[in-house]
Formats: sequence, structure tokens, C-alpha cells
Amino acid sequence: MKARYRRFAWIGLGLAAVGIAVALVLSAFRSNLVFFFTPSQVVAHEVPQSRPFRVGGLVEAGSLTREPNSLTVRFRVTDTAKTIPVTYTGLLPDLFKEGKGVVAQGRMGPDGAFHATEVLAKHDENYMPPEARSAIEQAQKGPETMPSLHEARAR
Amino acid sequence: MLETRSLAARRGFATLFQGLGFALAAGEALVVSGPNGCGKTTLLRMLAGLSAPAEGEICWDGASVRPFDAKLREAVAFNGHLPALKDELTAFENLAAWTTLENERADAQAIDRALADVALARRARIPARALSQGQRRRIGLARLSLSRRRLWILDEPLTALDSDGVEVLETLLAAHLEGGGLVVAASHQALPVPTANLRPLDLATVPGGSHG
Amino acid sequence: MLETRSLAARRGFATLFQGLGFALAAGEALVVSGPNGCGKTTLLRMLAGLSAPAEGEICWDGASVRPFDAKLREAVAFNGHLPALKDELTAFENLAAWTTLENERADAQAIDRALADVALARRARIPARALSQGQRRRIGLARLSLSRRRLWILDEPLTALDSDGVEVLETLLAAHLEGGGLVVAASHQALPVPTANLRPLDLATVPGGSHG
Amino acid sequence: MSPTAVPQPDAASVSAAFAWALGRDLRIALRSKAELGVQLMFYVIVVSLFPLASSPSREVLATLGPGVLWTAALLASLLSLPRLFAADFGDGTLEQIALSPRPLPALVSGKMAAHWLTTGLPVAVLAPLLGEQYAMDGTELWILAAALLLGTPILSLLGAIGATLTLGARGGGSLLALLVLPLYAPVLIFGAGAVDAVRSGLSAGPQLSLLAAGLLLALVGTPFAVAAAVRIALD
Amino acid sequence: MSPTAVPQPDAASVSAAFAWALGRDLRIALRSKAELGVQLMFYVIVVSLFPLASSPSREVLATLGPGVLWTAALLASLLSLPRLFAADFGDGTLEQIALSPRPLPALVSGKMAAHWLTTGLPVAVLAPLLGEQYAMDGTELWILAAALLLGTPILSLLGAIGATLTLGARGGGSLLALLVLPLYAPVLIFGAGAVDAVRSGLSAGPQLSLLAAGLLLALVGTPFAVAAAVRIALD
Amino acid sequence: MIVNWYRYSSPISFYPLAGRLARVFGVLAVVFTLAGLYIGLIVAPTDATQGDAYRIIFLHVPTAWMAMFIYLVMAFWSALALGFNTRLSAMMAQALAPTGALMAALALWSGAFWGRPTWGTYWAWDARMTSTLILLFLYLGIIALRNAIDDPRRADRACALLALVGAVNVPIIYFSVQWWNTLHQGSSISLTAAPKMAMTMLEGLLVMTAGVWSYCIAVTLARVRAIIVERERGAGWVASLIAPQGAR
Ligand code: HEM
Ligand SMILES: Nc1ncnc2c1ncn2[C@@H]1O[C@H](COP(=O)(O)OP(=O)(O)OP(=O)(O)O)[C@@H](O)[C@H]1O
Ligand SMILES: Nc1ncnc2c1ncn2[C@@H]1O[C@H](COP(=O)(O)OP(=O)(O)OP(=O)(O)O)[C@@H](O)[C@H]1O
Ligand SMILES: [Mg+2]
Ligand SMILES: [Mg+2]
Repeated sequence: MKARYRRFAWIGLGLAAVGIAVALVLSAFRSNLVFFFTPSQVVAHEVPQSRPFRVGGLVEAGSLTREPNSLTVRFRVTDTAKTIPVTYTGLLPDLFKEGKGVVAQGRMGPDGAFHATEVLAKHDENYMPPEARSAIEQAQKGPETMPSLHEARAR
Repeated sequence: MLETRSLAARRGFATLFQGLGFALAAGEALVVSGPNGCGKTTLLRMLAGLSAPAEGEICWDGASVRPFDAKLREAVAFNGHLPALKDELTAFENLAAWTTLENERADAQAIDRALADVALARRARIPARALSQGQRRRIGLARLSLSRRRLWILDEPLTALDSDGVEVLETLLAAHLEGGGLVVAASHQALPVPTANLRPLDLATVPGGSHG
Repeated sequence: MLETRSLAARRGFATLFQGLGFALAAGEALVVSGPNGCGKTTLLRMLAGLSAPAEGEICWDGASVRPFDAKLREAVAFNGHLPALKDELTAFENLAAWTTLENERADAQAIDRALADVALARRARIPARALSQGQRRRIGLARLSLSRRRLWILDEPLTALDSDGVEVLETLLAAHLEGGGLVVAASHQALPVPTANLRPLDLATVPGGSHG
Repeated sequence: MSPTAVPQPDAASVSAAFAWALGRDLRIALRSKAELGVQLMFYVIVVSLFPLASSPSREVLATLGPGVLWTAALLASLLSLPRLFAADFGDGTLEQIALSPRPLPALVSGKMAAHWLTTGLPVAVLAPLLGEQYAMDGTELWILAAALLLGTPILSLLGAIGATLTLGARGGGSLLALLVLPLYAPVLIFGAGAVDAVRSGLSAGPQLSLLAAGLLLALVGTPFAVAAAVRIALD
Repeated sequence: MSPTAVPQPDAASVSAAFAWALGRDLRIALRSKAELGVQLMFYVIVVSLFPLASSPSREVLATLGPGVLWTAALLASLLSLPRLFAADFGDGTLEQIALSPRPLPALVSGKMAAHWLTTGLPVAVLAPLLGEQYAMDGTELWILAAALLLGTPILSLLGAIGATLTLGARGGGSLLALLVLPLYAPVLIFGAGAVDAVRSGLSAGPQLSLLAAGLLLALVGTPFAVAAAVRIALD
Repeated sequence: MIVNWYRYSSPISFYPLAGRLARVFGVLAVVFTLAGLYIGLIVAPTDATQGDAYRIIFLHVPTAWMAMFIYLVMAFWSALALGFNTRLSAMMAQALAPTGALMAALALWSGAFWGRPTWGTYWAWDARMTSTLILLFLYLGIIALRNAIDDPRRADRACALLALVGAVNVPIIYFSVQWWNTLHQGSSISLTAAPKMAMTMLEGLLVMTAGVWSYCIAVTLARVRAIIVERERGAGWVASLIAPQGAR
């Protein structure tokens, strides 16, 4: 009899542990486990000052400028609340588009701009032919897209 | 108490034995013999509940048991080829750890006495690493002397024992059998068991074997 | 051939034996006996050149030898407690590796014959891990049968052998002694050596010992 | 010596079995006096190797810190895993343990606890001291210690599964590493991530709660997995 | 079977002894089919662990590359060291080897060569492939391979000394690591330094010649040291 | 029905059935794959954002799905093997591991080559990639463990246990995109929502998935047959099976 109670106690303990574990996991996922920081966090100085980090957001429409005769580009990354300037020297990936997602790796420079060493394009999960896209964009009157450097060279 | 029905053992593609059936009652000692590699050790490990038979079943106290059965684990004391000694610990500590593990109530005096009985009193406090082959086996005897298990399974218990050691084993076996215990032992030499209690089993005569 | 003078062995603070002197001629077998822990293994390891005596000296072919002496290494075949088998290799491969190491000229047929002589023909090609205790010891016998070493040092050669195995050992020992070889063996049981060649040595009677 | 079946005092008691295994393994570990020191020295050396191998710019060091301290902890755990069960398996003790009437999950838990106390705990205590080398500050060191305290037991627990599964298998050490490292990877990611988070001015909360959750789940599950693996190994 | 003392054919032949030990150990290693694969997997995993733990900025990765690849090579060597002699010691083979008429330094050299062939060489071949991950370019990869080819044999040789000295000692694995890692440190420094040098636009010549010198010295010295250590261990 | 299944749970009666099924699925695999490639490479339009680079999807997604799914199937057979000690389920698990490893490797490889043009990097340590890599390592670990244990029965049970322990990883991979805000895109296809993908693309993807699926089944069954022959070669029926060819 006593042994049986003890057994129940252990089983109860195990179940309780599993329950707590599940609760902990859920709470962890409700807070942010980040792969990148948002511009708002950058503006609020919630980012490391002394070491490289990642910034993610949308490329602000119409913000992309190129320095002549070099691969250096400037653009602004926004999370719709806040916006930060980014400079980058190098080839941009194919999917880099104004108005589309981007993840940039680098650090804050003294000029207040984010100096990227690497720019990754983050795209959404929609796949459709160009005609469909333009139809949708027409409908939404979405922002006009600028060709990426890569595509520009391909022409 | 201990019964087997059409037990078979297979290793690789070889059948070591099959159709092995016997019943062992309280106070009896099954002494398994047979040529090298005929499956004595394999049989003993099955009976101890360490490995599953390829076929057939093993019954303990009337109930069929599977490997690591709780009832069997309460009843069996297994002394195999391996000494189960920790080289870092002394003979005393090794024996104390064993008895606690087996849940025997044995205090320090009892342990010292058991070690003295196997002539290890003067070596009880040096690391087991330093003991001679026979002295290591003697710790196993001391363990049996403290054990209240009903079924002793002994694989070649005479290995490395001198004549004094054999005498100690004889006393232990006699007392155990007299008290209604069971013994299953494998050996190439005659075991010091009273003939009245002896049930010899020659594995070479069991069908299915293909030895060598 | 093999001679010792006032040999002594110490372990910890215990003197196992001292003042041990004997001379063993070609064709003779020294069979060392004595209670567990009296120093048989210790003595055999000294004679094989594996460890240095605390006192005294060992002479081989008239010359005093130290541990790992080159002359001794050419002459001695040592079968200790440990089987020196690689579990990953088969019995055949183990034996082949040994004979090459010992510089014996033995081809595959000879090795297969030696294994067949110890009734391992059908187990020659499975990993040594899968062999039974006695089968492992038999590989040691097969090795001796291929060896042309003059001095055999055997620690408890009967361990785990069945009666067939003992017969094999008997034949081997007889042939070796007849050919002028020397044997030093430790055993708790009578060894199958022709009485004419037997030189018994009871370590319990050697002074200085304090056993148990 | 009478073989009658006396009712055994507390054969089924989980805590007694746990204490037995824990006590025995700790005693053996402490018997080799140098043992604990050696563990710690290993950790110190590995942690100091990295700055040696890569060019030790201070800034790079700071980035590396958590990763190195964690990887070294992981390797220290990994290196000592083979001993955890292999010795007992080789000398027959594991047979006796598995055949004893005491509950096997509790016995192996005791062994795992002893492993953690001799490898994980010392590392968790030492790491903050070494962290200074890597330009880590107060909070970071505390979080490092907390993460290690939560994470190293998981390493011991998961490692034990690998250690028992490879018993009697060929290719010992590296096979074990191959089995265990993938299981270790999440611990490493969250463990090092916790320190990275505070360094970046974020809260280490999510990482620490994930580690805690992992620890709880491992505590519940591994004893049974390891017990099953032990029985498989003996078959 | 006649026990007359036949003059032995090539008892003193160093190369025969070397070949015997090499062949035997290789055969055992290859017997576990997965063995070599496991070694390589271990290396790949350890190399991939570091980016997991530290924040994986590409820039930092590039700095880390040589250090990580070398440290992992060193750990792969270290992890397989215990097997090098301990197994032979445990099962009595080492006794037989030491008692054989063949020259012991040659026999242990064969074992060390087998160790290198199964751990060092595969790593040296694989490292350049993994180097790509760490943003290393053509020349750097060649220098990396060259440095590893020169350096890993030193690891096997020096490691063997540690492995024999710790035979039968308590605290096995970690004691070995403690003994051996300080000996490994210079190899690591020059090895990783060679790649760093070309990366900085300098010549890797000095580092490589130091490694070569170290290798030659180790080749001359260690066989005797290891042979002596084996005899001590058996006494 | 149940009786039927029970009958096929023994290697002897499963062996011929597996042979027939393997042939059928082999043919299906070829047909579906060719059709899928035709749809994917020729019929399907280019993508608005990714251009033609997106066509890697027709290899990447089916293999990534299979890598995870095979692990679950393997864990299922492993559980059966441990629970009921059935030989055939252990053999199934054994046969699945190499195919699973291949699928994981293909998913990683195709993902990496897709990532280069689209994201701008072969590899980033984000959650999904890392956990897929871990999945590959788990497969390799199981294969290695099997090779390292001599006794096949013991290997069966040890590998089964490892497979079950490692199964924790699969949900982590699957949900990683939802839990972590990572680089990898979210799902385009789910059972609960409309596909976020043009119809032709989706068709190509599904046909390719059917092809990869059939390939995995065919290869696994063929491997099971080989395993049965190898393991049971002591038994009479296998001996009579291989004797006519004069093997061994
Ligand atoms: C090495 C890098 C990559 C790995 C390890 C990886 C892994 C995976 C895995 C495991 C899945 C299946 C998950 C699920 O069904 O939810 C998946 C799905 C997918 N992946 Fe990747 N992936 C990689 C790179 C990429 C890249 C570069 C792209 C495209 C730019 C991509 C696009 C997709 C798509 C479209 C799916 C299907 C999602 C769905 O609808 O369920 N992957 N990937
Ligand atoms: N994989 C295998 N293939 C073929 N035979 C095997 C395999 N594994 C084990 N065996 C055989 O199974 C037998 C095991 O026998 P066991 O150890 O029970 O013998 P034993 O009667 O105790 O012998 P001994 O008297 O030598 O101790 C041996 O004959 C061994 O060769
Ligand atoms: N450090 C030590 N302190 C005290 N005694 C020791 C120490 N090391 C070894 N001994 C003793 O030395 C002896 C070694 O004996 P050895 O192994 O040669 O015995 P043996 O005659 O071969 O015995 P057996 O018949 O049991 O094989 C043992 O009695 C052992 O207890
Ligand atoms: Mg036996
Ligand atoms: Mg002895």
C-alpha cells in the first residue's frame, strides 16, 4: 500500500515537472528570442554598442541610393515605427528589393548609420508568376520596385 | 521453484542448445557441464534474467519471468566471469557497496567477519587493484556468505581458488542448500556439492547443439 | 638454463617471498603452487622479464638478465591472466598477429591447423569478442603450439579449459619438454606434466612469506 | 545466511537507490585525489587555448567569450562521459546493478548526479572566474553561471544516454561524441545565447527558461531511457 | 614446435616491426566499418559547434577559422588517444608486445603511425573543405592543409607519450588531457599562426619550418620515450 | 484485415510482398519524378520575386519534408520494435535511416544553393537550418551506432532507443520558423490555410513530392529485402532462396 502511494507521488512529481517545463517553453516563446534586432530597438539603444549585430526590417521605399563608381549603397531600414540608415559595400542579393525584408549584419558607426558587412534578403512565403504579382500590385497600388544591382547588371 | 520449458539459445547463426527443460526444487544444485563454448555461460545469464532466450520460457516460483523481472531480481545472486570489483575501492568497501546494493542488512563487523572467513582480513583495507586473482574471487565468496538470496548462479566458481578457497565454497554451498536455497553453477571440475542435492546437467547431451 | 638466486618480491609493505633460489634445466617444468596471494603471479612476471625483483637475480643461459632483456625476449613465451586478444579481430587474425609478432614462420595453413587442433576450426572466423571463456584460452594454447620459444611461462593454464582442452595442453607440454624446452607454470590443480620432468615449488614453504 | 525470503527493508525505495549510486561514484571519483583538479585544469586549459590559436584582439575575445566557455564545458562533459558507464560495464558492476532489486532508473540517476557533481558543477563555478579573461562584466558573469548551472546537468543527463548506448560498441569515444553532440547542440545554443542576450542589453529570460524546461524534461525522461539502454547493453 | 633456438630471420628488423604494428592497428580501426567516418563526423561537428555558440557574424567567423579548425584537430587527436595504448594495456597485448624480440621503439612507432593515419590525416584532408565555411580562400586553404599535415603527426607522437604515461593511472581521460595539452599548445600556435600569416599577407614560411623542425625532433625522440614509458607501465 | 497485417509482420511472408511493392513504387517514382520535373522546369512560370532560382523548390521542399517525415516513421517502427520486440519493425527502421540521411543531406544542400542567390549567403545559423543539420547528424549517428554493434538484435534495440530520443528534434524543426523570427521563410503550404503559391507551381511541387515519396518507399523496401536476406541467411527459406544463384 505504502509503496503504491510512493509510486503515485513520483508520477505526480514527474507530471508536475513536465507541466512546468511546458509552461516555461511557452513563456520563452512569447518573449523575443531574436535572430535580429528591429530599428526601434536600435533607436532605443537596446543593441550592443561595441560588437556586431543584426538588424532586420523592410527596406524603405525610395531610400536606396548608390555612390557612383563604387559598390557602396545606402538605404534605410524600417519596422514602420522607426527607421535607421544603413550603408553597405558589396553585391546585393537578388531578392533585395525596396519594400521587401532584409537582414543586415554589421555595427553602428560613429556617424549614426549602421555599417553592414553582409546583407541578407528575407523574403515572404508567396510564390507567383510576375503577371499575377503585377496584377496584385496594380490592385494595391504598391510601391514601385527598383531593380537590384544584380538585375541591373544582368540587363 | 526454477523451471524452464523448451529453452533455446542462438548466437549468430549457431544454435547452442534447444528444447532444454528442467525443474529445480528448493535445496537442489544444478551443475552444468559441457565442452567449451557449448553455452553454459549463455544459459546461466538467461536464468539470471540478463538476457532473453531465443525460444521457450523460464519460470520462477511458478510464474513465467522475462529478463530483469522484479521477482527474479529479488531472489538471484549472480557471480559471473567478471569480478564486479572497483579497483579504486578496498575489498571492504567493495563488499559493503555490494551488500547495500543487494539490500542485505550487514554492518561493518559482519563485513569484516565475512572477509576474515575468506582469509582476507589482512588485505581488507588495500585497493582491490592490488589483490591477486584468487583474492579477488574470494571477495565474491564473502559476498555470497552475506547474501540471503534464494537462487545462486555461479559461473565457474572454482576459478583461481586454492584448496582453502574451495573448502570455503563447499561450506557456503552446503549451508545454502540446507536452508532451502537453489544453486545453478557451471564448472569444468567437480563442484563440492553434497551428492544428495546434486542435479548434473551435461549440455553436450542436449539436442540441437553444434559445438566447437 | 633458468636460474634464480635469493630472489625476493615485495608488494606494499608485505614481503611475498625472499631468498628464493632454484635452477631449471632443459626439459624440466617448474610448477609453482601455493595459497592465493602468495606471489605466484608475481614470481612468473619476474621470470618473464616483466618486472624487476626486489632482491636477487635471475640468470638465463648463465647470464644475469634484467627486465626486458633482449636474450630473454627471444626465448620466452608468456601466457598470463590476460588473454591478449583483440575483440575486434577473429581468432585466426589474432593468432596470425601473435605469430608474426613472435617472429615465428607460420603460414595460413599452419594457423588454421593450430586452431583446428584446439577445436576452434568452426569459430576461427568470428570476432574474438563472441568466443566463450574457454575458447579464448584455447587460442592461447594454439599460440603455444606454433611457438618455438624455449621457455614457456604459464599462469594458471587450466583456467576455463574443459577436459579436451586439458588433453591438448598435456600433449603440448609433453612435446615441448621432450624437445628440451623449459616450463614455469603456476596452478592450483595438478598440471598434466610427466612426473619425470616435474619440479614442484610450493611457495608457501619459501621463507619470508606472510600470506592472507 | 539463511535463504528464507525475509521482507527486505526498502528495496523499492527510490531515494535509497539514488543515494547508493551517488555515494559510491563520488567515493570512487574522490579516491583518485587528483581527479577533480584534473577536470578543472582541463577546463582552464581549453578555455585558454582559444585566445592562443586565434589572434587575440580584445574585441574578438569579447564576442567569443560565451561560446568558448560553453564549448569547453561541453567538451569537459563529453570527455568524462566514457568513464560514466564503461568502467562499470567492463568490470561487471553494471550487471550487478541491473540485477539488484533496487529501481534501475534511480540507480542510474545517482550515477548521473555524481557525474554532474564532479564535472558540471566545478565548471559552472569556475567559469565566471575565467569569464573575466574574456572581458565579461558582472551581470554577464552571473548569467553565465546561471546558464551553466541549468545547462550542465542536461549535458550529464543526455550524455549518459549516449554513454550507455555505446557500451560494448566499437569505436568508443568518437562514436559517443557523434551520438551526443547533436543532442548537446540546443543546450549550447541557448546557453551561449543567454550570455549574448544580456551582453546585447536584452533579457536572458527566454533562454534561461528554455534551459530550465529542458532540464526538467531531461530529469523526467533520461533515467528511464538510460535504464532501458543499460538493459539493452547487457543482453 | 621444436623448441630449439632457430636463428630468427629478421628479429632486429625495424621496418618489419613497424609494419606489423601499423598493419594490426589499422586493421582493428577499419574493422569497425564506421570508425573512420565517425572520426570525420566528429571533426565536422566540432567545427560546426563554434559558430553555433558564438554569434555567427561572418567577419568574426573569418578571424576564428584557423583557430577553430586547429583546435578541433587537436581535440580529435586527443579524444582518440586513450584508445591508442589503453586497450592494449587492458587486454594484455601490451605485455606481449613488450616481451617480443622485435624492437619496441619500432613497434610503438607503428602504433603511432596508425593513430595518425586514422585521426590526423583524415582531418588534414577534410579541413580545407571545411575552411570554405569560414571564408578562407585558396592560398589560406593550402597553407592550412600543409600546416595540418606537418602538425598532426606531432600531435600523435606527443600524445602517445601522454597516453603511455597515464596507463593504469587513475583519472584516465582527463589526466591525459592535462598532460598532453600543454605539449600540444606550441603546435597549435604555429599551426594556426601559419594561416594567420598568409591572411595578413605575410609568408607562412617561418611557422611551417618550425612545424617541420618540431616534427623531425618528435620523430627522432618519441619512439624511445614511448618505449620507455611502456616498460615502466608494465612493471 | 488485421489477420492479414499480422501475417506480413514476419520476414518470411513480407519478403515477397516487399519485392512486388518495391517494383511498383520504383516505377511510380520514375513516372512522378519525370512528370514533376517537366511541370517544375518547363510548365511552371518564373516567380515574380525570385526569377528562375525558385525552381530549386521542386527538390528542396520534397526532400525537406521527407527528411522529417522519414524520421517520424523511423521513430514509429523503433517504438514498435522496442515495445513488441518484432524483428521486422527493427529492420524497417534500419532500412529507413540511410534514405532519411540522404533526404536531410539533399534538403541542406539544395537549401544552401538556394540561399546563395536569394538570401545572399549559403549558410546562416538560423534555427531551421541548424535543426535540419542536427537531424542529419542524428541519422548519421544512428547509422554509425548500428555499424558499431556486432549483435544485430542488440543493435536493433539500441538504435531504436536513440531514434526515439532524437525524435524530440522533429517538432523543433517544424515549428522553428514560427517560434523564432528567422531568415527562413514561413510555410507556403499548410493544411489549414490556402496555399500561398500559384497553382502550377503547387502542382509541380506535389507531383515531385509524390515522386520523392515513392522513391523513398521503393528504396526502403529494397533495402529491407537485403537486410532480411542478410540477417536470416541461417534460416532454411533464405538458403533455398539464394541457393539457385549459387551464391556463397
Ligand atoms: C540550408 C538551408 C536550408 C535548410 C536547412 C532548409 C530546411 C527546410 C526544411 C526542414 C523545410 C521543411 C519545413 C516545413 O515543412 O515546414 C523547408 C521548407 C521550405 N524551404 Fe527551406 N531550408 C533551407 C533554405 C531554404 C531557402 C534558401 C529557401 C528559399 C529561398 C527555402 C525555401 C523553403 C520553402 C519554400 C519551404 C516550404 C515551406 C512550406 O511550405 O512548408 N529554404 N526548408
Ligand atoms: N556471433 C556468433 N557467431 C557464432 N557463434 C557465436 C557467436 N557469438 C557467440 N557464439 C558462440 O556461442 C558460444 C557461447 O558460449 P558460452 O560462452 O555460453 O560457452 P560456455 O559453455 O560458457 O563455454 P566455456 O566453457 O568456454 O566458458 C560460443 O561457442 C561462441 O563461439
Ligand atoms: N600495495 C600492496 N600492499 C599489500 N599487499 C599487496 C600490495 N600489492 C599487492 N599485494 C599483495 O601481493 C600479492 C600478489 O600476489 P600474486 O598476484 O602474485 O598472487 P598469486 O600467488 O598469483 O595468487 P593467486 O593464486 O590468487 O593468483 C597479493 O597477496 C596481494 O594482496
Ligand atoms: Mg563460460
Ligand atoms: Mg595469480
